[in-house]
Amino acid sequence: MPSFNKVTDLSTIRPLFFDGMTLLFGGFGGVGSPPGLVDCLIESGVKNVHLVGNDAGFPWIGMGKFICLERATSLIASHIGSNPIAGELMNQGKLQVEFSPQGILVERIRSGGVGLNGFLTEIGMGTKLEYNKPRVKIGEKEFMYEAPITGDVSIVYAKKADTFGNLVFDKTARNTNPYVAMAGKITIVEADEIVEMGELNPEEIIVPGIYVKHIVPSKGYNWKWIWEMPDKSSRNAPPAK
Amino acid sequence: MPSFNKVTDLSTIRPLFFDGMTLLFGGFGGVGSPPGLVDCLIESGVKNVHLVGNDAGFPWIGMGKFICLERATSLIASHIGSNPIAGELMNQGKLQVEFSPQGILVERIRSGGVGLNGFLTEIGMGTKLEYNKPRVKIGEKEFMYEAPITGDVSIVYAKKADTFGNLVFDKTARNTNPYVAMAGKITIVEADEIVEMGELNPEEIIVPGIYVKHIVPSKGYNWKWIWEMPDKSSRNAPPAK
Amino acid sequence: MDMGDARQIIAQRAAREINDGMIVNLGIGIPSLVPDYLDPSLNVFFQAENGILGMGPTPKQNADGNLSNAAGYPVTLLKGGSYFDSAVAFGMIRRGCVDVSILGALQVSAAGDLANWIVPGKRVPGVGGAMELAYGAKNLIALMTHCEKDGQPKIVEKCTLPVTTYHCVKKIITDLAVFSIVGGTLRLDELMPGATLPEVQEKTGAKFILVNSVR
Amino acid sequence: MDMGDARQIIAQRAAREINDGMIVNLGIGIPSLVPDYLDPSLNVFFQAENGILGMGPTPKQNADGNLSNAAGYPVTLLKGGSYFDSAVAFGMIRRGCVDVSILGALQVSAAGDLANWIVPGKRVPGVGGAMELAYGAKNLIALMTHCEKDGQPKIVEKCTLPVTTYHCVKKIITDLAVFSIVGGTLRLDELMPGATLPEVQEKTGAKFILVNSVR
Repeated sequence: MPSFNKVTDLSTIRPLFFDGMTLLFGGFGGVGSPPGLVDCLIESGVKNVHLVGNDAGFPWIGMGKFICLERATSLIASHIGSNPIAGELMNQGKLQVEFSPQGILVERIRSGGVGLNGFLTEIGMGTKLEYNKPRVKIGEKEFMYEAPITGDVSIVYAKKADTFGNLVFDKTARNTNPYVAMAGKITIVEADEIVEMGELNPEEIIVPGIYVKHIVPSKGYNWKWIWEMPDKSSRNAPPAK
Repeated sequence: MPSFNKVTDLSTIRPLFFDGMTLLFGGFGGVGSPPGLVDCLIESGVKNVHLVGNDAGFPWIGMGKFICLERATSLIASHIGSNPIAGELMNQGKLQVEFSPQGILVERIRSGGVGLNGFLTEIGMGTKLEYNKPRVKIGEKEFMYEAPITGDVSIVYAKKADTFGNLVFDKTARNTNPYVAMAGKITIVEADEIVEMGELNPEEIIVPGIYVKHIVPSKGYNWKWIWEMPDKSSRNAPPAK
Repeated sequence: MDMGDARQIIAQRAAREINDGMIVNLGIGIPSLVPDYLDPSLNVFFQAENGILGMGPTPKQNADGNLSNAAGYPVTLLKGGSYFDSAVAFGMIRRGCVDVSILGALQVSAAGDLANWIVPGKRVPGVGGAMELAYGAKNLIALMTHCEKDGQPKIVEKCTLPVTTYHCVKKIITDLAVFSIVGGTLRLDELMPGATLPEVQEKTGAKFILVNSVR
Repeated sequence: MDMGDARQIIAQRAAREINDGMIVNLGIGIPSLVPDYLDPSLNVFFQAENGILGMGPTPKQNADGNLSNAAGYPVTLLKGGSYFDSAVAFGMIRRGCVDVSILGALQVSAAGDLANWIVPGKRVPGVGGAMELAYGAKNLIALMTHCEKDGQPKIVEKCTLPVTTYHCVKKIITDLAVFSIVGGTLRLDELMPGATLPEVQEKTGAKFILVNSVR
């Protein structure tokens, strides 16, 4: 089925990134962030990027590698505690960070990904994380409005993809990836294994290929996890590559 | 793990149904509706039930069997076209029907099931299906508010359950079942097969058992599908049992 | 031409709207006949609201109650197809992942308003997934016989039946003609075989413009 | 008592709050030490925000980067455990499926306000999933050393640090005492071994009442 074949290589992907784009990335503490696509993003040279993802990774892990290059203008995330450089950039005014409660953030991405117009919640009301989000009164009760998030480009890491882009994830590397895949105008998948259509069990497909635009093969994680480092402080750990 | 064992029989389930309860039911045209639990509901004798589900089934299929007994006071559904008796009851004022766009209805059940406070959409605005739902202005744009739905009791049909209540579904019998399972205060599962904890592949579990209160074994569908009937009019098809 | 023939002719014409690589959602009624006329060399994935992508033809035997389309009738699954839940199915639909949605209609207005969910006091099918499909599909095609049995036109200036979604229909295919709705204007694109312009003008309840090729 | 001992003592006491059949979420810091003190005969499922239910102990070997807790450290999966996405993980949390959530804290007020996400200008971990856990968990227990290193009390009348969630903490366990917050009132339930009431009174920055058993 050539018209359904979405497998390509990084040379096709690199020009899809552009200055000023909103980039959604899958992963949770770097687990499930696509290592090859992060490197491709770095090599693309793009800047002024607006990032949305669970966290800032570690300085040498996941999206942290890109953030440390000071080419992201803003970041919406639930925490940046594992990446002290992101904290410094924030304090220096070089990176604008909007913190979101973790589960609310993934719901905002989902809301964009499923074509809804945002949702109401009580979580975060009256705290600093309310920012200037609108309040909405329904009957006698007041809620906070959370807007949907979509991206110009989404990057996702899967365990297996078929050539149509049906995706299967590995254990806790699934995390935010399914919704990031749904919410990108252009969704790019890095997959450890790419198989023919019909080789995935249709019951275990987590993301149907309808959301996926491009698939590239992965060489796996190219960083050391913090628990593999001799010095477990994220400040001092050297880049692995 | 006895404290995590939720397998029981219908004699435990019957008293959980009560007059005036809100009952959420899984299924789409009867496919994926739990046949044994519908019969158990009928036998329980409860009345004035508020039903929420995708549709009214067929007169002899799914929740249609119960609706025809005139013991449901109201129904929120996306259509009742396959159950002419439901249409008659509605026209006679015996069944109050609120129509919802199909995808909006399952999102309302999901919103309740994941503990959010409803969502905004443009779908249905300006049509009869807007009813008196609140409009919400965000910036310059106006949306319709859809409230979350939860149930006193949810009934669900699974292909396999382990004793903790982890669920796997069968093909298109999955449909609304995962969200119905999340949105019930008491969620009861009818499963074709019940296995020990550890026997399901943790990657393919669709509903984690955390949402499930009781599990009963199923004897399978006890009705004929409309495409199995000699006369394919849903008006004249005789009950199969 | 009897009603059955008319439905087949409409379906056959609608099949020509489907191109290679498309994701397609078909409503019940006439749209369900469209696959019979599809060029089998095309790679097309049919999606349905209950939670399936990549539906194949009706099984010849061993039909499975748990493998059905949104109307509850048995189907099969093509290679590369997938099962998912109804919320994911509608997520795809609202998000614009469906290239073309082909729906049956009761009335369509000149502005593209679709009425297909209720005939008050007579027929109460309910709206099903039509509102989401009308909202999200990149292209929405309405199929219907040109007139009611009593001769009333179904293409109208303003729908008299309750509207499913306003300004959503892009194309109307009937047994007499093919119309587009472009920038809020109804345009006659084609006459179906055997139909004449005066006949279409007489049986259409709304003003329309002509493309040059139609006369 | 050094800081390390204090943390272990707090974790050990916190473990007694976990009963058979419970679903438990543990935050980072002191809460991550709790499983070491849990009665192994109990059936308990630990849940984490990234998307796992039924976490088992740290693997002795062959740790897997793709099988981790919410802090990114390797874990194992117990029989009956499951993997899911983060939206489902937080759905469980907000819906009230977690029986007890045990979080680290920077400050807790007498009314149960929790501050644990930021020390402005100093430490910016970010809020993570704490707000949802505080909102949804049936029981929220805050663990912390009783005072800052400089002796400042962490139990206060009103939080000076930015609040994570108001009125959410039900119990506070420190190296000196166990408090409950009942109906908006802070109540001393237990003294930890070696602690005295005058010491606790001196080192607590908020008024509290006593249960009869404490003197």
